Amino acid sequence: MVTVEKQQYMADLTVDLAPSNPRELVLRNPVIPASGCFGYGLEYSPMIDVQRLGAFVCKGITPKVRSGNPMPRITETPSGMLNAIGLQNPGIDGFIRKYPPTWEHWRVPAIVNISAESVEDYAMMARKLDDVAGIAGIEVNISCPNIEAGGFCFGWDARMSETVTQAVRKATTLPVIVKLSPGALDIMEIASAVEGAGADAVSLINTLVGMTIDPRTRRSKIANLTGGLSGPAVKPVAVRMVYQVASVVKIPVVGMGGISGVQDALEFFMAGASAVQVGTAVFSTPSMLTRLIDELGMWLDSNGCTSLNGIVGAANPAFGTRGESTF
Amino acid sequence: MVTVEKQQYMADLTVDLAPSNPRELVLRNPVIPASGCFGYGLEYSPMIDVQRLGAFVCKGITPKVRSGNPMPRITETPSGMLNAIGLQNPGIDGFIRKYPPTWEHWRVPAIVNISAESVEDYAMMARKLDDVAGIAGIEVNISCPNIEAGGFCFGWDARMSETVTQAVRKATTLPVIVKLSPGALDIMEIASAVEGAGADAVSLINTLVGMTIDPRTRRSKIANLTGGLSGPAVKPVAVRMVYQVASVVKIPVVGMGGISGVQDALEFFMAGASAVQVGTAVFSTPSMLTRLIDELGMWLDSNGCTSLNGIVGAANPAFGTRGESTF
Amino acid sequence: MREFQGIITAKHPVMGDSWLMTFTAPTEVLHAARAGQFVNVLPRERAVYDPLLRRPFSVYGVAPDEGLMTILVRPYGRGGGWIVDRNIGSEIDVMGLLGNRFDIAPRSTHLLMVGGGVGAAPLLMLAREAVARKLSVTYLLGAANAGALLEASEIPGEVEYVVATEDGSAGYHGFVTDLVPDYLQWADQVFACGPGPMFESLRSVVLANRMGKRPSVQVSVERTMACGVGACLGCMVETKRGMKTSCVDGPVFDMDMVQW
Amino acid sequence: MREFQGIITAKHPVMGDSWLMTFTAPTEVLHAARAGQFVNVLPRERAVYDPLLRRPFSVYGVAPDEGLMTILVRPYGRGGGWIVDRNIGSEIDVMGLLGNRFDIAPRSTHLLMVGGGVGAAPLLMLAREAVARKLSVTYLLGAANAGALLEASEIPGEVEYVVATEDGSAGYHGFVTDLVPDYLQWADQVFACGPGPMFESLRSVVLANRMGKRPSVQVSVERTMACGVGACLGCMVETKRGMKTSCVDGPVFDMDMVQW
Ligand SMILES: Cc1cc2nc3c(=O)[nH]c(=O)nc-3n(C[C@H](O)[C@H](O)[C@H](O)COP(=O)(O)OP(=O)(O)OC[C@H]3O[C@@H](n4cnc5c(N)ncnc54)[C@H](O)[C@@H]3O)c2cc1C
Ligand SMILES: Cc1cc2nc3c(=O)[nH]c(=O)nc-3n(C[C@H](O)[C@H](O)[C@H](O)COP(=O)(O)OP(=O)(O)OC[C@H]3O[C@@H](n4cnc5c(N)ncnc54)[C@H](O)[C@@H]3O)c2cc1C
Ligand SMILES: Cc1cc2nc3c(=O)[nH]c(=O)nc-3n(C[C@H](O)[C@H](O)[C@H](O)COP(=O)(O)O)c2cc1C
Ligand SMILES: Cc1cc2nc3c(=O)[nH]c(=O)nc-3n(C[C@H](O)[C@H](O)[C@H](O)COP(=O)(O)O)c2cc1C
Ligand code: FES
Ligand code: FES
Repeated sequence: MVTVEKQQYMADLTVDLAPSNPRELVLRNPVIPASGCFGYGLEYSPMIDVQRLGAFVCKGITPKVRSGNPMPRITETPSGMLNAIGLQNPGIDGFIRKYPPTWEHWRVPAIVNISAESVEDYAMMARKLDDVAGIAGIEVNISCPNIEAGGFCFGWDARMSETVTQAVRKATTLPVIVKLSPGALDIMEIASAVEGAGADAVSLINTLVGMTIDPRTRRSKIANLTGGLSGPAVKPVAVRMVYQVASVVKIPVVGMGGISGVQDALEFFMAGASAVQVGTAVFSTPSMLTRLIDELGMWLDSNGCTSLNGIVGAANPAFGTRGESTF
Repeated sequence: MVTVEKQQYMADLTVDLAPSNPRELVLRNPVIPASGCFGYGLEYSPMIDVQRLGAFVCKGITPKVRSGNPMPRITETPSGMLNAIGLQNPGIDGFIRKYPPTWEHWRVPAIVNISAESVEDYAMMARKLDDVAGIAGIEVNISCPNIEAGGFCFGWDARMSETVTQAVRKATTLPVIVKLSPGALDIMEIASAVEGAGADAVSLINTLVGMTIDPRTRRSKIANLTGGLSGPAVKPVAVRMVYQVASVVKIPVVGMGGISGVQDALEFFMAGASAVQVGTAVFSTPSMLTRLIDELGMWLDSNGCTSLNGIVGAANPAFGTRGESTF
Repeated sequence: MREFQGIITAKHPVMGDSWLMTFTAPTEVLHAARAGQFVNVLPRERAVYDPLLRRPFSVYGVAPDEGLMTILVRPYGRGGGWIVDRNIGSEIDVMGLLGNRFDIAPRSTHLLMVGGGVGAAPLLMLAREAVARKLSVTYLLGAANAGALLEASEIPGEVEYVVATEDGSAGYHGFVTDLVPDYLQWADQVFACGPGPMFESLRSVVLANRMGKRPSVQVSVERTMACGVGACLGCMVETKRGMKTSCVDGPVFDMDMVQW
Repeated sequence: MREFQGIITAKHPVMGDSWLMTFTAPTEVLHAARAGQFVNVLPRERAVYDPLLRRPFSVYGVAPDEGLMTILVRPYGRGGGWIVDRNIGSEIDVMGLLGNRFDIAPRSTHLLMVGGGVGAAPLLMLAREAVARKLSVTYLLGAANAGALLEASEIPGEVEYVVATEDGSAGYHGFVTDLVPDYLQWADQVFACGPGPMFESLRSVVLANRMGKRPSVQVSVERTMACGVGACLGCMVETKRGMKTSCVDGPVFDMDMVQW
């Protein structure tokens, strides 16, 4: 469904998430559904005009086909949810056959989220994606807490994060966004390492590790025991981390975690994000995605900003003296 | 107000939080208001029968008097709140003059929460508290995120946590509970270090570091910039961490984070906590504290448990083979 | 499939603790609705985030000419409770239609429906569709007691309505699935919706009493859902043909295909 | 000071977008209530956690003989909105009485009250107390327009009620604080409650026009609160005598003591 956009605002919402990459990643607006919450872009097509979005990130892809975790996989928590889907996906080869041929005809850029358990596998996937038509960028998930990798994820260690980023960077000329884990001790250290290793942008936050027990059954409500916490509940943690990361890196920062409306998105922009992703909130209100674009444009118009850039980092002193940390 | 308890249940709710300490810390029930959320035990006395509680933890005390952070100090978030009180308190000497003389006549054990910016200061406070009448134990806050200690808190580093615990242990024979920070990369490592250093018990979780920005003013809603996130929003993170810690330590674990009713408390017990603290929920429903005792007792009765012990760790396989980690 | 804001036009108490909630809905949604499909209702104001996720409710009935849809809501917990507390005139935030449908085979003439509790809802819609096609329908409904049954006035007159109660206060004294063997010869197809334990006993009763694969049994299963459109992969049902989403591939599955 | 579940017995729209909400309350609470004190209302069901914190509302009036308390609620946001949506007959979860009170000095005979918006609430309670003590009261109320003012019928007949509107649609055309200089000679004490900007202009008007420290000015200030009982230290007001809690030491402070 490629429809003609009726734009309700004047402000320039364009953003380039890979300004130093010749292949660049220019988005017409900064609103992106998050990985795992928007399927492959097709599922919500009957409900919203997907082509209006800035971009979309597909469900996490792995080297091999995965059938995911046993059920139950999701449960509700106060203003949030836990998920342990377990990266159910057709594997990189099945994926490449199945989706990019459709996306090639779309106006909206498609970003592929990749997860793996070894540096070689990350690089292998990046290599395979490099010249696939219909793919605009790669988001490297170094933070998925549901994968058993010795219980320790890449994204908790600066060196490991750096190594993965370098390997992916070498394997592809596509724009590379590295998605950070909120479980790291010092998110700024990881972000800087990833920037140094050649990432075009960073995105954050992935889910926090959580658990909830059903007193009746005396067991976790999630078969996998723990799950990833997302939704409005985590927003304060996400805003803080985006603020921190945006204080120390020069590459674009994509903020996410609990965004459910334009006021939330503004918090992330003002903290220093150049674009935002929306995950859990899509489930409740898919129409929010396109409404967010309009409301953001109209907010900028009525606050005297001609472009999104006018508010990026507005609450973050580091944006006066970009590059110096004030945290 | 020392009233006679009318007990609505049969089950034995007694718990000793310092089983290996000759001074022991026996609580008649496992319900404890958390530090910073119950003042000095006096504030809620007009509303609830404070003497019925298992114990209470007072507001964090520091070496010197502190006037706290500038306003605003608190703000609401989805199913949670941020606070940056900044440890406003009369300082250890003023504290000792002011409160323990009253507590001495109370039936409920009083636990003193202490915070400091150096190992020596922690030890100094523990020493001063050692023989003060009216004090039943010390909770060592190694995790307060609002104190400027190079931006890095004791509780994020196993060695630093160990050193503080050892110093406090040497300075007092009082039961010592070390309160862990959820900001640590590996909470199990910290808990083990603290156990090895002689803590009688551990309590967790303290608040997560969060931030929320007011798009209208383009500034943080908290004058201190960041604040501590608490309330139901953080419960899944807290339950997961309590489960992890209870899997690796043999000393009692005191669980907290978002507990707002008996179902929440049961989650923590089943994860492996021997007692629970209630913080943010006290603000909304002070009567919940005493109701929690009754509801817990009645739940145990109607689920065929003669004592609380019957459910501690019920969802945690480590409680079959206590001491072995299954995480 | 779309989001819409309905206006509640009627509330009617049923089955002791539940409510029939009737609200306005877009014409194309009403015309498209088929038995087995469901809608996802937001159980809160938009700016309040607890409880967070939409709740699925089977379509109980539609009146396209009047522009109205009805769902049957049992207030188990926080979401259901919020919904039944809405007043006439209030808005209700709905997403639908979602899911597949019960499938009446072209040659079927005798249909057996087996409902437990709020499982009555999608079967009632199906019974109306069957009656419109002049098929013979027997509708077995089970509940704890007489007060928790659906009033006979809700059931189309052409339907044979047989009830069972656990306390014997109405109809057969026992579980509704005890009645099923009597109808397995008669029925061309069986359709069922109810709580987990009902499915378990239905399955053993059917496996023990039917002849081979006939009659086939379609069941509407319940899973916690997040998206309702196949995007999150949270609501899977394990089938003999692999993992299926209960929101798009389901909620109706062939009983024999499900890995129980 | 206690928690109680009131039952809403009446709802009355006032000031354009606000509501007077009347509910049952324990007798001892009603008898103890004094002007300036407030109650903390839970703006949600107990098992739903958003919005989380109670909202403070000044006591607007009490009828101890009827067992009723009234508060004035302006639905600014999520909490106020939820409260005014409650129906007659619903429960309301209240904690109170909280805070200190306006203090009428023994020798004061002429009282000036200055209210803005919902700041009208505690002053109305105070005006009633003053009238009962046969004191002279002038009550200045400011609002954006005539519709946002409190109806004169709400004000005791003995009170001189003077209004100001920003659009001139009723009374004086301008800010309510513009009227204050005229009364500073007459008044023994001034009592004020309103939004932040009102306090600012009140303060400069008073400092510019009064003679020394007379009349004294008591203000009811607003802070975000968590506990309401002095336990969390979240609601501080900086005064010349140090940090004070606005929930226990306040919400009423001597204007000259506050560090603005
Ligand atoms: C496809 C589909 C169709 C559905 N159709 C209907 C319908 O027509 N009418 C209807 O009322 N509901 C229906 N449901 C269930 C409904 O969506 C809600 O899940 C249910 O009402 C509980 O939501 P709640 O917020 O009230 O309870 P929650 O607050 O989510 O849960 C509260 C408590 O109730 C228990 N509980 C939750 N759901 C059930 C259940 N189904 N049976 C027994 N206990 C439960 C939970 O274990 C929990 O302890 C359907 C579900 C699905 C998946
Ligand atoms: C001692 C005391 C007495 C009070 N007495 C009353 C009373 O009698 N009647 C009454 O209606 N309120 C009174 N308030 C304010 C009330 O407690 C709530 O804070 C207010 O109604 C907003 O709550 P909300 O949940 O509706 O808005 P929220 O959802 O918390 O806020 C929504 C939006 O409204 C804005 N907002 C919040 N509060 C105000 C405000 N006071 N003025 C302007 N904008 C605001 C916020 O910035 C936010 O953008 C009193 C407060 C205090 C501290
Ligand atoms: C059901 C579900 C599945 C997810 N799957 C993935 C995934 O495959 N890869 C990934 O990087 N993040 C995944 N995430 C994390 C989200 O992309 C996002 O980082 C997180 O949910 C925080 O944003 P939110 O609060 O807006 O949901 C998933 C989240 C949810 C809720
Ligand atoms: C207002 C406020 C003040 C707090 N002050 C302290 C403190 O002084 N020392 C401390 O160790 N924890 C403090 N905490 C943390 C709580 O004791 C508790 O660890 C945390 O809030 C999580 O529990 P909850 O979700 O039940 O509130 C404070 C929490 C709040 C909300
Ligand atoms: S509910 Fe998301 S896939 Fe079914
Ligand atoms: S609101 Fe907690 S001290 Fe005032």
